[in-house]
Amino acid sequence: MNATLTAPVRRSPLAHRSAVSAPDDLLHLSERAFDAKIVLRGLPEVLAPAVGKVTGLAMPEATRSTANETHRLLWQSPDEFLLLGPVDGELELMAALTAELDGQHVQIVNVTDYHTTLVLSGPKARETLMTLSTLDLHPRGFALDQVAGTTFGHALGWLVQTRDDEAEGGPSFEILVRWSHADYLFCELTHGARAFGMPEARPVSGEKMEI
Amino acid sequence: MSQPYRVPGRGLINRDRSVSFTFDGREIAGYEGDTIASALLANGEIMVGRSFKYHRPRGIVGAGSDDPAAMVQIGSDPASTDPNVMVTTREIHAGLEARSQNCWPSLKYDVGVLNDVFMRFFPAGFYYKTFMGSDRFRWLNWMTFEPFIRRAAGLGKAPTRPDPDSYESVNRHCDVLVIGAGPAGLAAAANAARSGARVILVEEGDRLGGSLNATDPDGTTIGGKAPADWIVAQTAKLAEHPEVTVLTRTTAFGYYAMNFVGLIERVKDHLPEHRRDRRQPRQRVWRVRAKQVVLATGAIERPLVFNENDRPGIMLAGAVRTFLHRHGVLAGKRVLIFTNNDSAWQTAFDIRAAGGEVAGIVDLRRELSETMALRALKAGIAVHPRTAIVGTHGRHRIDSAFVSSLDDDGNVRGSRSRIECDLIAVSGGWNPNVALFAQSRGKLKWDAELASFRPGLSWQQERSAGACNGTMELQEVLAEGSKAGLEAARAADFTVRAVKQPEVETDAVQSLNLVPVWQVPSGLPREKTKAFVDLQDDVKASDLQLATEEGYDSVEHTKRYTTQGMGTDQGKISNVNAFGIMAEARGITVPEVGTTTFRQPYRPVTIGALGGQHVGPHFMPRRGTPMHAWHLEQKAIFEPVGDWLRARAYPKPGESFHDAVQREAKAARTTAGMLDATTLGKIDIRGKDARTFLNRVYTNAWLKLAPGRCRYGLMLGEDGMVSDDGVTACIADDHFHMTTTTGGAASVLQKLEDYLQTEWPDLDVWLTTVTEQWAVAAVCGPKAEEIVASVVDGIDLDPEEFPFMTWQDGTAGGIPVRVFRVSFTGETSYEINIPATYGRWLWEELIAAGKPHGLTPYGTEAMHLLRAEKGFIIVGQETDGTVTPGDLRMDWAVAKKKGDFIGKRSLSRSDTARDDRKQLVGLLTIDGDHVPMEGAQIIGTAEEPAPPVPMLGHVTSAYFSPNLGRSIAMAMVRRGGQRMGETVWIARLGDKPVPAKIVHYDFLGDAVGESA
Amino acid sequence: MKRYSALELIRQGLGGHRGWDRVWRKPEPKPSYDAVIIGGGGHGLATAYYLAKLHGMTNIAVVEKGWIGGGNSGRNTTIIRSNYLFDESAAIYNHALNLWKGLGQELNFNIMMSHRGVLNLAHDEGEMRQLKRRVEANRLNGVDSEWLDAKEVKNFCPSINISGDIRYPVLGGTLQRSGGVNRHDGVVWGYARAADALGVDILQQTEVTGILTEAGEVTGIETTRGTIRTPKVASVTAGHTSVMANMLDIRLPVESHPLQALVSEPIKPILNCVVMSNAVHVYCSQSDKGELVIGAGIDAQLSYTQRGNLDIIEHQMASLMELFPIFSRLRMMRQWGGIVDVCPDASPIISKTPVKGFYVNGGWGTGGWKATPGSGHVFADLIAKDEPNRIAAPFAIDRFTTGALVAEHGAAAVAH
Amino acid sequence: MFVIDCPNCGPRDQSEFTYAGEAHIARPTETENMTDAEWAEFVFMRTNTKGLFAERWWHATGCRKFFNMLRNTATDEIHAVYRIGETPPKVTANLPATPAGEASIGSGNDAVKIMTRDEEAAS
Ligand SMILES: Cc1cc2nc3c(=O)[nH]c(=O)nc-3n(C[C@H](O)[C@H](O)[C@H](O)COP(=O)(O)OP(=O)(O)OC[C@H]3O[C@@H](n4cnc5c(N)ncnc54)[C@H](O)[C@@H]3O)c2cc1C
Ligand SMILES: NC(=O)c1ccc[n+]([C@@H]2O[C@H](COP(=O)([O-])OP(=O)(O)OC[C@H]3O[C@@H](n4cnc5c(N)ncnc54)[C@H](O)[C@@H]3O)[C@@H](O)[C@H]2O)c1
Ligand SMILES: Cc1cc2nc3c(=O)[nH]c(=O)nc-3n(C[C@H](O)[C@H](O)[C@H](O)COP(=O)(O)O)c2cc1C
Ligand SMILES: [Zn+2]
Repeated sequence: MNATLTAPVRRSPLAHRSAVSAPDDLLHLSERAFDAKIVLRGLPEVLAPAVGKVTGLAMPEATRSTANETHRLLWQSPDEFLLLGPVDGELELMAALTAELDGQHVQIVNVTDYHTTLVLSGPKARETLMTLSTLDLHPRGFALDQVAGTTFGHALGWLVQTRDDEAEGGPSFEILVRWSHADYLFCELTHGARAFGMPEARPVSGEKMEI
Repeated sequence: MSQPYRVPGRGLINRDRSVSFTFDGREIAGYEGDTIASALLANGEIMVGRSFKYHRPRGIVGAGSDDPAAMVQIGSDPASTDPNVMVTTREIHAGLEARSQNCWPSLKYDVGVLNDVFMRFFPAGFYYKTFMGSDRFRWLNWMTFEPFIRRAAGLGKAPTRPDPDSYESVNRHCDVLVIGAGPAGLAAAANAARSGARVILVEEGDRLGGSLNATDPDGTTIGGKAPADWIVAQTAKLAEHPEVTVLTRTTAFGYYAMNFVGLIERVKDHLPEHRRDRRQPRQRVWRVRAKQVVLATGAIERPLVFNENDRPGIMLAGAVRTFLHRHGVLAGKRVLIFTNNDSAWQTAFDIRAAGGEVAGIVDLRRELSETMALRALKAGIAVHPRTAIVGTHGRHRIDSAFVSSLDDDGNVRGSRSRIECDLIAVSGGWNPNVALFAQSRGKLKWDAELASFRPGLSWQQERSAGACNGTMELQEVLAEGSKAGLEAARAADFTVRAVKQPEVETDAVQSLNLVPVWQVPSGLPREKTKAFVDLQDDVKASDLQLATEEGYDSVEHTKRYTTQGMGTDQGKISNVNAFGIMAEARGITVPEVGTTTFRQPYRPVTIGALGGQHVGPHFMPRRGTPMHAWHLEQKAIFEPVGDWLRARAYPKPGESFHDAVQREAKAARTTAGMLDATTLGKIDIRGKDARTFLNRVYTNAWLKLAPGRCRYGLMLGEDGMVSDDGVTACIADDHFHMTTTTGGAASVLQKLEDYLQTEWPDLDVWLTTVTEQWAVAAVCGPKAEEIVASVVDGIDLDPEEFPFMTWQDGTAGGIPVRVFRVSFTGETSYEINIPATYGRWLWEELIAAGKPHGLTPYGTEAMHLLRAEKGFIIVGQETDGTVTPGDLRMDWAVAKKKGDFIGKRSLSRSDTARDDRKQLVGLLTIDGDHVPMEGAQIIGTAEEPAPPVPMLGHVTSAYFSPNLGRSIAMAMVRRGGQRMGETVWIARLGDKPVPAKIVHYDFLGDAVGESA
Repeated sequence: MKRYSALELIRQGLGGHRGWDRVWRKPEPKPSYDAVIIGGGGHGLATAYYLAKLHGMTNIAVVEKGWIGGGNSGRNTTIIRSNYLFDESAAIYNHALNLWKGLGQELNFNIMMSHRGVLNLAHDEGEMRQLKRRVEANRLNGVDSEWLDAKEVKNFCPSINISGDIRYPVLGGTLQRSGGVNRHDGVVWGYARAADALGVDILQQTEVTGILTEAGEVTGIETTRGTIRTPKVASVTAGHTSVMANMLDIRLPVESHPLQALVSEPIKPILNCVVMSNAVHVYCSQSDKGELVIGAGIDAQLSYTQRGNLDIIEHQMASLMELFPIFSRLRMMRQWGGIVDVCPDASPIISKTPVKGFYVNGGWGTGGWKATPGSGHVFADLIAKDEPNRIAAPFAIDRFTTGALVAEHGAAAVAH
Repeated sequence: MFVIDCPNCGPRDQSEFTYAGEAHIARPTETENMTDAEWAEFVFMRTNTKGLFAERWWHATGCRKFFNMLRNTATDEIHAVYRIGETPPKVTANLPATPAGEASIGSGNDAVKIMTRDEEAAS
């Protein structure tokens, strides 16, 4: 290895932001970076044995996710799934899955750095999301482990509910959002939640565009 | 502060809290719960503004959003002033400043009133008949007159500074949306709520209850409760259900397709400045997707159209009642009633009960109900049956009315007598408020008894209940509301059982017995009659008649010719009258005339609120790469590329943009340069048919590309025109990494998915976008190898070992990287792809490693320059959707022998195959210091002839090349490929065309670096 | 036809406005005409007017399924300009612009042609390049057009926000001073009145339900008011262009989309010109009555419902806020939709068809209002002579076969 | 805004979808042997139906699958969604009685704002 280099620094899209909360635990918003994220394309029956073996997870039904302590598998389409795994674990995961699925009609793509994860939790999480999303986000319309790829304002993302409404602290949602939309979405969420006392974050700007 | 028109003991205002505000600078006293209108009326002020066209005095006519013309300007701050605010809906608070508008110098003395004087010369549509200039006086045309007309038109004044307030929109789904919280809506909501359904109840007013708030509290009980108590009880019941949302001060403004309803909530305007919660938006748009809708929007009273009916002091009879019961204001000291139906009699009775004076009831009907007449007699009210008001008097407020009796044919008979009064309460009947029903595309039907339109056939999942459905008796209104609530809940898949309805006891007049009279006779010739239909836009009955006579007789033509119903109120109280008058003028029935189209919004909606939170910094994501913050720190100049922001150049302190670009471009060829190339689209392609697939989507051949190698490809649309380009690398036999242009990333992926899923589903190929998985630093130049070597391990970077158009995997600091030996500059170049989260680290390592070698970061402008020196195209710059590979003289990139590919067949169409098309060439201006303007046109002569000038083509790119020490340009030129060495001229505004020589566009030639 | 003038207004005013002539007759359909124009929009009526006036064809009818001007002619934001890129387009749009200039006087009907100037804004390098290319092409084509930098834009139109820290700052723009707006209804009525005076029958509430042919030649039309014989049928039906062509099994490269517009409440003059922007999708002007007239985008899907959706309007308003934050507190008063017929190359079709005697004028999409007089003028010529003139020829349907498209996306991309 | 029932994801707001044009226009295979006019048919010509219309949509933010949809373009009523490659199901739609006319209800255009006498009699 080149001796002159400094140790590699992994910087998340929202490294310049810190977690924010609204008073009275109404809402918490933070980034969880560096989860391993792997796209699996292929028919569920083809993927299932490998996924089971490597992660212990069953294939999710349409618009749902399955999860255990270490992994979560999101349905994205009939032949597309997004596997979330331990932080910094993507290379092992890639290797294990590739080995298991060798020669099959599948695609395994490391997208760990493509997305980051925004975690939005608390009793006002649903209402906050409703400022940006057209999904039916009432508990009757969107429940634990449910998954949807949708728009949040002008950002795209995958939404999954990871903690039940009844749990302490209220429901928790995760949004997988691409790098370049992360700051926008973070700020939009704080903006949408300002009525609950959320400190507002303003999108990074200041690019000089005139000559 | 005496408030001489306030009635003791009445009204739902808070008498413990006085509130004062100013109107035209004068202090006006009112109470919490007053609107500007009710407070003005309490103080005896009824005139608030001037009409649109004739600048005639306008007063308060309605008591809610139906009022046609009583509008003011709020505030004087240039940023937050609000024009055209209806005094009848704006609640007062301390610090409120209202001003009359559309008048100068003052409300009472307005010079615009001259228009009024000449009114007879300004009938409907007069402007179409003049101001077009004549043969002799051409200048007497519209351009001369328009500025005057414009200044006279318009109502209030727009702010001149940006809005300090914020807005937001939110989304909601519900099972039952109930619009309107009068008795019908409350009953509907309560019943739907019991089912457990998600219910939203919206009410435009500041409190629930609708018309119940405008009823004499002593005259009616519901289930034994006074109306106010019943409302409280209903509200409490609703509050028991957690799934019920009640919104007041919220108007349903638009009923769109698939039960999507837009609501606008006025969150803070009614509060004084210090009580406005900064965290709340000024207004909020609720975007509601409802499974079922209950429309309970009530009925809107319509006035009578009679001579001189537009003076301040002429008010809807229902509005008089509303002001009395809701606000404790009796708007006149001596009130004359004028009607063609029973409902207005209630106003007379209520005024008497409140101790006011009634000057009489002038009723157009001959047959009057005996019970009513008896009640009037008891109350000591003079009744004038079969009588009409034929004129009024009073400048800024009426002081008397002239009445005449009518003969059997309805014509004025006998002489006019004068009745003194300071208020005329009129009623011409009630129009079910069908606006939202019609917006939802339901079909109306004509109701002869109401002489109005009511809901007929529904189209969407909605139902109407109460007065908006033409049902006027309170008991029935409640029953209908309850039923609608139950049905809606059931239709949304909830079960709920009916419960017993409360009994209504009332002495209120509930009968109508309406005899329609569309225009009240005045006994005067038409041209002498000033009978207004639309009080805002000054449309008179005679205008409608004239329009009809002239041939503008379809309802839509009449509307447009006269501007009937085209004001801010959209004809809420006036349209049905207008249709009636049109029907009479045409000798047909009202339903045969039809209606104009009810369009969104039901009531004007703040533009800022529609934009919601997606404005200013939230307008669009500012997409940046992992190195973006670094570029910002360097104070780079940026450019928007789609929704990305890319660094365009990095000027040093004191350095001009141009110099920076020259320096950067020079460094890239003499030492080393580095570009943030992250934004290129990247697609991971996998499957055994991946090659076949690439072979069909690109113009060139892909079957033989070996793993480890890269190839440039052009992509066409089926129309044969170049749509995207990029380099694709073969990772393994069944695995490719495609790059696309920055702007094309999303559309290319869609297109590829489209072909795979719909045209070639038999192909075994998967696609996944990896654009943002990778950060890309492209290092090029003579020192590139050395620099990259000090950062990247595991790859022999020697160009001999790692040749052009190949790729290899390595590591940097132990992190896996993939390095592509591709080049967009012609220099030896390494595009290092690293997982995005390490992008910034890698970039900084490269900067540090490159420092001793003169590594210079360069932006997109230098990139453009460098690639132009080498003659590489940019899709979107050299191309514009009309350019084929042949036009680019890139036939080398089109495989002649392989099978079909997207767009192939189009290339052989007769026009596309012509040999005199415009083709891409290089241009060298004879004067090498002159850099032509990009976009400049190319002509074939040294002098510019008079237009139209034949154009040979245009300059697509032009730069001063620091490496060649002269200007270079690329251009599309007709038959360019066959004109090498010829001279053409680049046309210039106001100057002699500049000569230039046509050359091949690889300016550096093979002498420099690498080429594809 | 009684001429309109200020004097006549005064005379009539004194006489109680009893003596005005009907603007147009309400004739019964004749059994046959020398030619029938389908579609009583601006283009159809202009076609009829020029056929009668310049080609002596007065035994003709305009057949309109609803009320004249009820289609896109009654729904558009009335932006007039001719600063198109290609020679073919510049020729026809500039031809139209020249006709607009004297049209009010020619028709003796005030169409309120207001040459207030049209600004097209640029927000990035690509747009600057494109717009400058257009300015230059315009100049050489004799179309008035000039480039303004951001400050000059602000000077010309003080209400625009040219601040550098908005998402897409204004970098400059083009100005066509002779461009502007006019009164859409006035144009329709003016043409109708003038055509009627020349003998043209305007048949409203008459829908064409079929086109009759014999041996590949047009012989007449079926309408909801009976059969009419005629050797020449010209469809000028905008949103319904395909529907007409489909009657003769002719498929066209056209899709019909909803396009919306809206007006604000009227206010005193605040915007002195027409402003159009591509990157921040906005086009806006202020009418003589005082409303801001604002165009929105098209809905992606095809539809004949003459309505659009709210999200388009919301996005439109957010965009408007970027360029005109001072309009935020104004209110939208009315929104509506039209059905625009969009061609793949954003240029119109003015053409003969495989069926002899059947002519098509359509595909004007989001921007045909500005062409109304020019389009009618050259289309009349085509119908009368059965051959397109120099201006019309490039817009024949066969360009989709040969590939000779007139791709005006750059110049037409903002719906207008 | 429509609610579109994605065959994979269920009902979602239209904002998640991209319109992808007329359905069932198969890309020709033997393009070499086609005339320019035949090729133009495929590339450019569209039926642009007023009435029942088969069209394609792409669930851009969701499953990224293309699918077909039957919609009455005279009223915007959605009648069916079905997968690529399937033939359109049979449905009954409220279609205009004349080619350029309006559906009896739901078009929102001029002709259909008020109930006809027949409709009144029937209801
Ligand atoms: C919201 C909006 C904004 C626009 N803004 C601009 C702008 O700013 N500038 C600009 O240049 N252009 C603009 N346009 C485009 C412009 O309006 C049109 O291109 C132009 O008006 C078309 O005119 P027309 O006469 O061809 O069509 P139309 O006015 O639509 O006339 C066609 C007529 O044909 C009738 N018809 C249809 N079928 C039949 C039948 N079977 N039988 C009888 N009659 C039939 C219709 O009822 C209609 O009246 C805009 C369009 C819209 C919708
Ligand atoms: N005597 C008569 O002839 C006559 C005439 C009309 C009404 N009425 C009486 O009126 C009552 C009818 O009750 P109802 O409940 O049907 O009507 P209502 O007038 O009591 O209530 C309608 C409510 O809907 C609200 N509303 C209207 N449009 C709205 C919108 N777009 N968004 C939000 N809110 C909106 C109004 O503000 C109002 O509060 C009965 O008591 C009836 O006796 C009598
Ligand atoms: C340039 C222009 C200006 C308009 N101004 C107004 C206006 O001031 N008031 C109004 O109510 N409608 C106005 N409209 C809209 C029309 O009322 C109407 O909505 C439009 O012609 C479409 O017809 P429809 O809504 O009847 O379908 C205007 C329309 C146009 C094209
Ligand atoms: Zn889906």
